[in-house]
Amino acid sequence: MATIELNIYNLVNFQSIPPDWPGGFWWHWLFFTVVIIGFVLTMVMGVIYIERRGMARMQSRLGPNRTGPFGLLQPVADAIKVLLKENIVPDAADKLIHWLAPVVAFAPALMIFAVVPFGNGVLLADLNVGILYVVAISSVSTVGIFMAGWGSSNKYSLLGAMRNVAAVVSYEIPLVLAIVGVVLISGSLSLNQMVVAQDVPFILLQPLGFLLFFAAGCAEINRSPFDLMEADSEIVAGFHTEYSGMKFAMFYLVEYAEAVAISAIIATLFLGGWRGPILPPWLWFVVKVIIVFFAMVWTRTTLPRIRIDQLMAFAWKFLFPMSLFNLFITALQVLAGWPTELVWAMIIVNFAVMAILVLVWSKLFFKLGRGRIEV
Amino acid sequence: MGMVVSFWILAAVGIIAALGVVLLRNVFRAALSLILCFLIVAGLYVTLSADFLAAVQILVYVGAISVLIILAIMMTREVAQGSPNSRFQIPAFIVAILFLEVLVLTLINTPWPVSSMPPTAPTTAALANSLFGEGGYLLSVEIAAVLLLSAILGAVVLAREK
Amino acid sequence: MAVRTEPFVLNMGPVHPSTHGVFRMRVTLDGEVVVDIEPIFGYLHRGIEKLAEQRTYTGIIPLTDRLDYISSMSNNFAYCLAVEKLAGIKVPERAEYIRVIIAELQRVAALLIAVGAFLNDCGAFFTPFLYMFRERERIVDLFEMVSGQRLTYNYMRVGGVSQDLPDEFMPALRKFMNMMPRFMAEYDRLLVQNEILIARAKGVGILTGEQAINCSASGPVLRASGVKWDIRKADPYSIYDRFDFAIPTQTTGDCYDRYRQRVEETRQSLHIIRQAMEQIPSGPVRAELPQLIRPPAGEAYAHIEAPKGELGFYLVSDNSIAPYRCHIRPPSLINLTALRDMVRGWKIADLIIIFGSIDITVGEIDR
Amino acid sequence: MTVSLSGKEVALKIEGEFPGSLVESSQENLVVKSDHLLDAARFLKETDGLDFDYLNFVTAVDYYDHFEVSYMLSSLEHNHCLTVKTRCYDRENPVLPSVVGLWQGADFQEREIYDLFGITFEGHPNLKRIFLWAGFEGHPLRKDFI
Repeated sequence: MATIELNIYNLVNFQSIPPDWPGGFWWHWLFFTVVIIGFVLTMVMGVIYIERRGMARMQSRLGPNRTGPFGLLQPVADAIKVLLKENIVPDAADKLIHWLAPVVAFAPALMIFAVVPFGNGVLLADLNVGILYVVAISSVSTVGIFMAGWGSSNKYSLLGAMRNVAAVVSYEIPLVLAIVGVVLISGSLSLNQMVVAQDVPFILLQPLGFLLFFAAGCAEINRSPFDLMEADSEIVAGFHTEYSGMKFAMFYLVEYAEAVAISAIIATLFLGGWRGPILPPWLWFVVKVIIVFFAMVWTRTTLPRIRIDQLMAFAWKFLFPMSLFNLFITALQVLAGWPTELVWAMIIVNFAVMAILVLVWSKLFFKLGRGRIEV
Repeated sequence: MGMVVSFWILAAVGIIAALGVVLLRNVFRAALSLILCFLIVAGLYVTLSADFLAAVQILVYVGAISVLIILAIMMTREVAQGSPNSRFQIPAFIVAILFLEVLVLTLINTPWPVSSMPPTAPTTAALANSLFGEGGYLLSVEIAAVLLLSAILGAVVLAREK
Repeated sequence: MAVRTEPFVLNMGPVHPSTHGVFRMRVTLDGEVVVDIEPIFGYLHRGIEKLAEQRTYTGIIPLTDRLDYISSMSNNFAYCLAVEKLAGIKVPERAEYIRVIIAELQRVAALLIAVGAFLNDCGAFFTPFLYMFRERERIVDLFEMVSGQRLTYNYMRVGGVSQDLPDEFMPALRKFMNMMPRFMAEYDRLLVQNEILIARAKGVGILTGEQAINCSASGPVLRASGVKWDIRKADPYSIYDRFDFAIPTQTTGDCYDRYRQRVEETRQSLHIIRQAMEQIPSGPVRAELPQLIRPPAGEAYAHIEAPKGELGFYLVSDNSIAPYRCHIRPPSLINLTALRDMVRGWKIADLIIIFGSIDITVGEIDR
Repeated sequence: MTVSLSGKEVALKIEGEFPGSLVESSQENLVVKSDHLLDAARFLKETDGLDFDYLNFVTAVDYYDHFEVSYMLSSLEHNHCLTVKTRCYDRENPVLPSVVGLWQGADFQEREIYDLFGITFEGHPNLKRIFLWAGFEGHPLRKDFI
């Protein structure tokens, strides 16, 4: 029996497994599955609380403060409320697809965490194609969004889903290209290896890559200012207009689980993941995730939303060329051996390059009609 | 044994999904089962310990190609009523039968060598070496890239209105 | 090779987050591009003009509150002016000043909401909206002091106002006036140079001056198109000829200009209030009038520059205690005339902000 | 201050251009015959010195035996205004020419009058009920509506 387990273990290429784990592989699997589900759900509740309270502070109001101390139980109350609500399915909806959509959307958001390290080697599966796996899996959740948009047979939902298609197809490219820079420096696709390689957080080595990844990531998961797939002032709520009750809760969960996932990926790729002094690794990780998420909340409260053609123009005329530049420069630096030897030179040069590129290119971008594609 | 079980499960679901693509009347559902089919193929790659290929399969086929298919479907009117019978039904049937015959004959007549070597543990590096390393296919990769670029440019030129 | 597409009809509203009430537009889309649009009204129709024919002249004032419920004071003001014109009533000096102060405060409050809602339509997640509401709240507090109400004030009366300003009003107003410049600077910092806002609103939904005049647009919509026309200057009512203020105008008439126009007008209103606060005399606040006003037979039209544009009341009297006919000229409805020309060829997201930049209140459209 | 032009003076000009088009004129307003309304309106809009380019409002009043429709016109250039009226004596099927071609601002207001008074405006591009639904019986602002 043990050989088979080892076989499967080899098949999916786990690099490291705690050697003294009692019962071996299956226990590891079970334990981390439970941990990940717990982690995601708790984090989602946490970030919802942070978003609501933080946003309230920025908008000079109080935010939820009645349920529990400091309103901490508000997410719980919301969850109970939404679960008890009636489940309404439109008459003309494609029932099966309408029902499946939240599930299809939710699974990938959870699966991403399988490769995110909470400590050195503390993760479900240290795939050596880790970051590729993340990108691949996160693109699956788009399918769930289409299913929701299509299955609801509502025109707003359809519009929202179509916007989502356009956005995801476009933003995948700068997203992946921004990751490639990190991969070049760390020399591995495994997330754990990437963290191990970060003696200096990659945000310093790859400032432009970080910006690109942050922007493209926000667009991938519909965070403001790129939230126009669910733009409430335009197309009501986009793909989840027709969802209610439990299924709506699922989409709500997906939205924040994806936000947490992207924050976790950013924290892992650019902020040194679980590494940090004094505090235990998992706490560092959580703190970094929350910091990144808070930046997203901040942009959400500050910026208006851009329009669909501007969204596309931003991806193709701004992020895409910038990410190519970033990749090229990083490749040169890696060839010269800077990441291992001249780290400080690389930091200075890369920050300078980022500043110049962003400034010059924004001027150029605005010459291109402020990103407007003439209709 | 675990591998065998997973292979059979994947194979069975894969065939059902493939049948769904062909037989489902609702084009949107057919597209969804095509996505399922792609995912199953990715799963089969995993059982063949081709992890990199599996990830790329999901990324490219599920993340991009099927998305475009679905977009095309969404633009189409009245899909939910099902596709009408095509007048090419009979010719298409004949062509499909011929194609199936060719496939079956090829499958039967090809000797399938089974490697006795254990699968390479991380395939990424091996793949990269055989593509870009000494005696690799660097030129072919570059030519493919240029071809794709020209295809993109051609598409842009075609789609651009005067 | 042109891509053949099919139009797609989308019903926006009556329940939609961005239609500012129960308003409906039947939008024909080509992809995301608006091909045609037909506004559909009447979801809030209460027949106020008909109701007014059965009420006494004083009894109509509460009805006017419910027209443009965002600027009830202005509605009161316009109506009272019309009755005063019809019956030839002279308003005491102090009441005129109180009316001007209150009307300008109301304008500030309404313009703040207009700007906030517009930015909300642009997709700023409630932050500007709540900022604007924070300031509006202070104005509403002031109104509560004078009238006891927070939305439908019912404060002005034919021949004056219902009661004198309470003692705590002036200090509170002074405090508010001292705070306002800081708030205005805050909005400017948050928004004026915002790249996304500029990219979204500049050049979008252009209404030329000629078009605006032809469509009888009024208020900030007209002035943002470069037409220098403000009823307070052109046809000064009440005591507006005593104050020194400018009519700001913009040049292009796009959404961004309409937004800037409203901000500039807020500044001018504050300027007027400051002058009125210094000049306000003491004295009675209401003319001596009989319980039931019975104007001589005839007709009168009085219009004011309400926050949304020219708000007019056309009253026909047959020498009874109720008007024979009471017509309301609603700026919101008439400003919408140009909407169709403004949005054609723009995207659905632009439709929302163009619509938002016109700034309507459905209560006034439907009446 | 917006100068309210004397109806009598303007009446002389219109009478000179289109004899017999006026019913009466007073200091405040002038009443045009309904079949000459469009001519008079175009004259008012396009004559130099009058230039009534802005239509403040259009409304109707029901006087039992006839409907009176008032147009208040302004000139932004000269800052003067004038109220023009016309009368419509047919109660069953009142018809008036539409001025939308001259002042687009009349669009919704004429629809409103059509809806609430039942006066048909000939030449209006989209004359449908505006506030009430298509099957509504009667016209609420008429005096004989309950």
